[in-house]
Amino acid sequence: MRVVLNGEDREIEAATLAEALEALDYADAIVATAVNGEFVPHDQRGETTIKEGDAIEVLAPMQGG
Amino acid sequence: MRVVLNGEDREIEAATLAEALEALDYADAIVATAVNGEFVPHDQRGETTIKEGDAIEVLAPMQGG
Amino acid sequence: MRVVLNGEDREIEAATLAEALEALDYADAIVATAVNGEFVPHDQRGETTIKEGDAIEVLAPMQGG
Amino acid sequence: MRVVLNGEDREIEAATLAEALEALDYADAIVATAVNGEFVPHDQRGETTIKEGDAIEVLAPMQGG
Amino acid sequence: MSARTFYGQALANRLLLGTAQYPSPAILADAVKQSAVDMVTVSLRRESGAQRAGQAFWQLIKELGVSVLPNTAGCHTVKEAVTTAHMAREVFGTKSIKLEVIGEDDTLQPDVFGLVEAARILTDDGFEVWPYTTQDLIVGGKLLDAGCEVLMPWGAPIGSGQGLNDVFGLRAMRAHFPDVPLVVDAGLGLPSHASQAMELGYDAVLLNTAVAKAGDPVAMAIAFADATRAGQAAHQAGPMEVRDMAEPSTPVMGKAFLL
Amino acid sequence: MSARTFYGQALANRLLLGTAQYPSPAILADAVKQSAVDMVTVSLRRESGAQRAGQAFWQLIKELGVSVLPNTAGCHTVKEAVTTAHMAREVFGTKSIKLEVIGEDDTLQPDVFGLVEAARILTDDGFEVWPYTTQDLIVGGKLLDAGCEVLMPWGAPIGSGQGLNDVFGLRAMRAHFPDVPLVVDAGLGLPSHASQAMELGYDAVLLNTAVAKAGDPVAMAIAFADATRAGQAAHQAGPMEVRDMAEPSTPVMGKAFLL
Amino acid sequence: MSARTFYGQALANRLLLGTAQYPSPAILADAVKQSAVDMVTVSLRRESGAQRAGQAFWQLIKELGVSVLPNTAGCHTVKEAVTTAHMAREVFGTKSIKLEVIGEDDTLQPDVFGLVEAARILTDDGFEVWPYTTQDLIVGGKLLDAGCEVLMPWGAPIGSGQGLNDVFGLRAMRAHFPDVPLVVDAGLGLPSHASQAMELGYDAVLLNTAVAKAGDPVAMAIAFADATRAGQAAHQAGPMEVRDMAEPSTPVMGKAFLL
Amino acid sequence: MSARTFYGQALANRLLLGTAQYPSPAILADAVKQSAVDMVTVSLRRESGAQRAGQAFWQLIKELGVSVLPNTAGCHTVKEAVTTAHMAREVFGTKSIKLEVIGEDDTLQPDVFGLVEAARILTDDGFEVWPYTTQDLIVGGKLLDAGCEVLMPWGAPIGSGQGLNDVFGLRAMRAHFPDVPLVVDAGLGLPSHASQAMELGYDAVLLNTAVAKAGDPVAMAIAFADATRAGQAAHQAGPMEVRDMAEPSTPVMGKAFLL
Repeated sequence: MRVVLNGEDREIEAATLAEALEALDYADAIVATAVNGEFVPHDQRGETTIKEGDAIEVLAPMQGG
Repeated sequence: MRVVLNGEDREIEAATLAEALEALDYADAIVATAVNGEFVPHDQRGETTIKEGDAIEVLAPMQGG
Repeated sequence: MRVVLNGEDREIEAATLAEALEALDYADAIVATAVNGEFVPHDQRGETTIKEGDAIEVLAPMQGG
Repeated sequence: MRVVLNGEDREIEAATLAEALEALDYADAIVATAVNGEFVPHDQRGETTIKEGDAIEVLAPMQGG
Repeated sequence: MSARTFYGQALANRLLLGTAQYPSPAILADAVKQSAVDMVTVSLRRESGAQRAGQAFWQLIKELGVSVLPNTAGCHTVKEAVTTAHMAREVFGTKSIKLEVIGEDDTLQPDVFGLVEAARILTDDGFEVWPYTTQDLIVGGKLLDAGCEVLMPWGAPIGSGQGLNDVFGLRAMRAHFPDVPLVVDAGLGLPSHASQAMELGYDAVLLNTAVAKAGDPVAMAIAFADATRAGQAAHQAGPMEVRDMAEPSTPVMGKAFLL
Repeated sequence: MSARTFYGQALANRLLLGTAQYPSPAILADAVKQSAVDMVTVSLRRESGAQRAGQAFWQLIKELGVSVLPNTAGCHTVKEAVTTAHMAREVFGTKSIKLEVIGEDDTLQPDVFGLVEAARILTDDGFEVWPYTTQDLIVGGKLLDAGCEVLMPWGAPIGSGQGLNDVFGLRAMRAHFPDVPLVVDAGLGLPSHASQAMELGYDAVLLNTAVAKAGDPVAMAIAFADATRAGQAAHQAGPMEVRDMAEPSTPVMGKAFLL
Repeated sequence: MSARTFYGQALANRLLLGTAQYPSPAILADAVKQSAVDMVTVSLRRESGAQRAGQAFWQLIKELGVSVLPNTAGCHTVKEAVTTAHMAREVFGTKSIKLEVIGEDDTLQPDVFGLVEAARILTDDGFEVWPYTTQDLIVGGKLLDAGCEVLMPWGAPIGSGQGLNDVFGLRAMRAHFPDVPLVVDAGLGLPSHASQAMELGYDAVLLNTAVAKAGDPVAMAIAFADATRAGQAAHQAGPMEVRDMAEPSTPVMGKAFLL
Repeated sequence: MSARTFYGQALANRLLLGTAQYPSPAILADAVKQSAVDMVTVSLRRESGAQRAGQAFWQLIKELGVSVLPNTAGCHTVKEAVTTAHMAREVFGTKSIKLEVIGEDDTLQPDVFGLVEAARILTDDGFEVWPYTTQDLIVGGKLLDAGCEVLMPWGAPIGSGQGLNDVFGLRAMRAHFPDVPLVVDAGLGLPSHASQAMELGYDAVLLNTAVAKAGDPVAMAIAFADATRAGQAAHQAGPMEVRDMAEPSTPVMGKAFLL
């Protein structure tokens, strides 16, 4: 299934956001997630289904001013 | 009938704003009028009825910055 | 003999500046001296004669900016 | 005879500054003159002798701020 | 002169003058005439049927033959400002309105939220709105979206005479709205302030107190008109480049050697 | 207008203009005419018998019918300056001399020691000395003692266009010499600088580069003349008092209640 | 030290430091440690599952043992800012958010309309909002109404290093909100700018580029911390009154007569 | 820290403090100790044999264990200043002298003519002269020629607290004398002024009134010491480049797309 991860096309097999993160090597990473522009809290990743073409944003802490 | 003209109580006999202006010596004066905070255009003064306690504002050109 | 000490008239008996300082209670004080506008170093006070009307300046450390 | 006119070597035949100016094409020009750094007023040019190597400055009005 | 017009009106004199606080009507009239301003600001105030002060004032202004720009001075709410604008349009017979929605009384700073809302209502209703605003670029953009064709950022608090308190902000505003007529409104105290505003590329300045409260208001009005024209001309003429160090103006070449 | 005169000369136009660096003699002439200046600065430079550039220039200036103020630009020593002054007096037929004794080449700052000495020599010799000086009050006093009747402190380095770098110093100088004609000479870049100098109570401004190097020198000359007049008029008219906070210009009394 | 707290947090060090643009993580860490700042700003950016740059950065920050203030830098809409805030709260485990809603890209000026709306949404949702705003008093009032307990007006455009472009505006804001913790955020370039902000009575300064882009960021961080503390202490100590003219510091009385 | 020394003396603390006008000797002592200054200025005044105020003061200063820099405050002539210097050398046992030759009493501006003459006499006589001067580059050069190894231009009139009135002049002086220790002496009112002077590359600041007349002189002394160190560190660390417009500090790359 094709999804857009942080702006780039990716092929993954995943039913939920949780599975998608696994498949995308984020496993244990400290990240925040959004699907199609909506924030998905950590504890809802398991029940958040992912479908063809979904835009997934995976963000982590970074330098800021 | 008591009305409030420019913030001061006045006793007048008048059914309409036009009559009120007459009674209040504005006759031919170039003024703009409002009743209870609503602008009353010149050509509507005749059909605008005045009732006890109405707040009438009669404004004229003045210095401004 | 009348001298002017720091701008004020004083009566003293003294032949030299050294004696004058004694007479004027400066004894052991840490001060710098001038007579009639000329600096008199410490070691010349003994040989500096004072005469009627001399202007003696006796200065000490003071607050400064 | 060699003179230095406004910083440049020139060969002229002249006994006085007046003659030198003639020889140097200033004839009727409105100029001020100095020889060896000293101002020579107009009416003294005739009696001011020029000798080998003299530095002659011939100045005229110019733009200024 | 800048090609920019103010709602189609090409003001020859880029000094706009307020009409308040003059020692006398005669001095006001004289100041307006001798400074040759094309537009003055006026307001609406309560008229007494007996004294009719307003009638006399209006007569005076009409005789001056200048355009009038009524203001909504002192209005703190959208409703007040809008109602005042309507009354002004009827009395002064102009759709021009200097829109003031005051948000704070120590600085007389505009309430930019109310300002944008009132500007939208009034432009929709056919008014030509001259908004008294800040240097805020986003507010400026919203005012343009609302239909304003002129922006009037403040230079300093009304009547303070401080001049241009935020030159950076004024410069940024000029750069951000290259095609919009911009007027520095309020806060100017000296002719050099007017020159400076025009040198920054502003299209006009609007002031009142600096002239009315001067020792000689007529002379000061003329001075501001001159300084405004000077600043505008300088901007158009193209100023020299500022240099860090000195550069001789008198040519160095050809200097005599007189040592 | 200020009653002060400049060695007895009452300048109607308080803008004094330099004559260097213009794109062409025609533009110089036009700038002088259209700005209606009464006095221009000139210099002396080496003349070539062949080209005679100076003769043409002098002809041009004479036709302008303005007073000339010759300078000693570029002189670094008392002797150079004094000799140059003598040569200028003969050629230009005036005892007026703008005395420059330059002490440092990056800033073209005057050498105040040489300046005072040269001023004494020249005034003793009958010159009317216009000294290019700093804001130094003691130097100013010595120049007056030497016989100068005008002082010309710099605003900023010659040709820099920075404006008034030390407003405090200029203000202090004005206060210290209330009766002396003071001219801000050098460093101005914009008309607002000229207005500001005059608003401080200065009697005239002298500049060159800001006009000559402008995109349109003629327009800029007019702008500076306007701004100078404006600043002078403002100083005489008596400016408003600056306020910390706002004060409504439009009367608050009589405001309608429209809520 | 000012009794004011920041959402109950009493910051001992009133310098808040950004974490971006340092030559290396080690230098960032060193700058934070040696300047002893208590709070740093951070952001959220896209993480690559492979490189995991963010994990390392977050580890570094946690080891510094300072509070973090996540920002919504680069957000131009309310929705973006709100969503980013939620994501930040989860990742950083703090309800503190530096709210930026950018309205214009040349100045990075805040969109005060979006700012107020986002502030309301976020405070209603339990966030402690630190809004990056302008000197606009009405906007400040609306932000407080929305529940903000801190205001952060800009000093100058982000990363410009210009310092305090509108001192009047900052002073007016301090006077208008005497009890609100105020932070000058963005635009500072030199320690003297930080001192000046604190001398005006501000409660803290927030900056990044001036330290990160300095030749020696660690030394500059210490310098800013010193200057910030100095300005704060000066404000509390009560500065001398400024005088127009001189007043001898050394006593005149008792001076010798040595002529 | 700048390698420059002051007559061979490497001052760790670049804040030099005056000792006059404090509420009490105890507060003076505390201010000196807590700000950790290395050098203080003192003067000579008439001593009464009875009261001996000077003896007590001198005892206090000696116990502070700092170097003293005696001044010639209030001297208006070369002779006065020279005689005072000699008396100071004997009493204070130092050849250091802060040379003041006052030329004008409203500004306490130095008389640069008398200053140079007195400096020459005193250096010839073995003194280490710290001249209180102006930003005049030529005067500075003559003082160096006279043997001075330090220059102390004023920031503003003594005791005025105005700060740096002529930043251009100070900058030009720093550029013109790259290897000479330069001290801004007099006129500072706030720590930010001290930071600014050091940021300009000055080597030290000397002040008195701003500390002594503060509400809390001890706290203010510490503040000035911090600000001076901050400004010095900033100059050495290398400040960022000032930008006309904004530049995001938080990286733009990697920003989420959340619309």
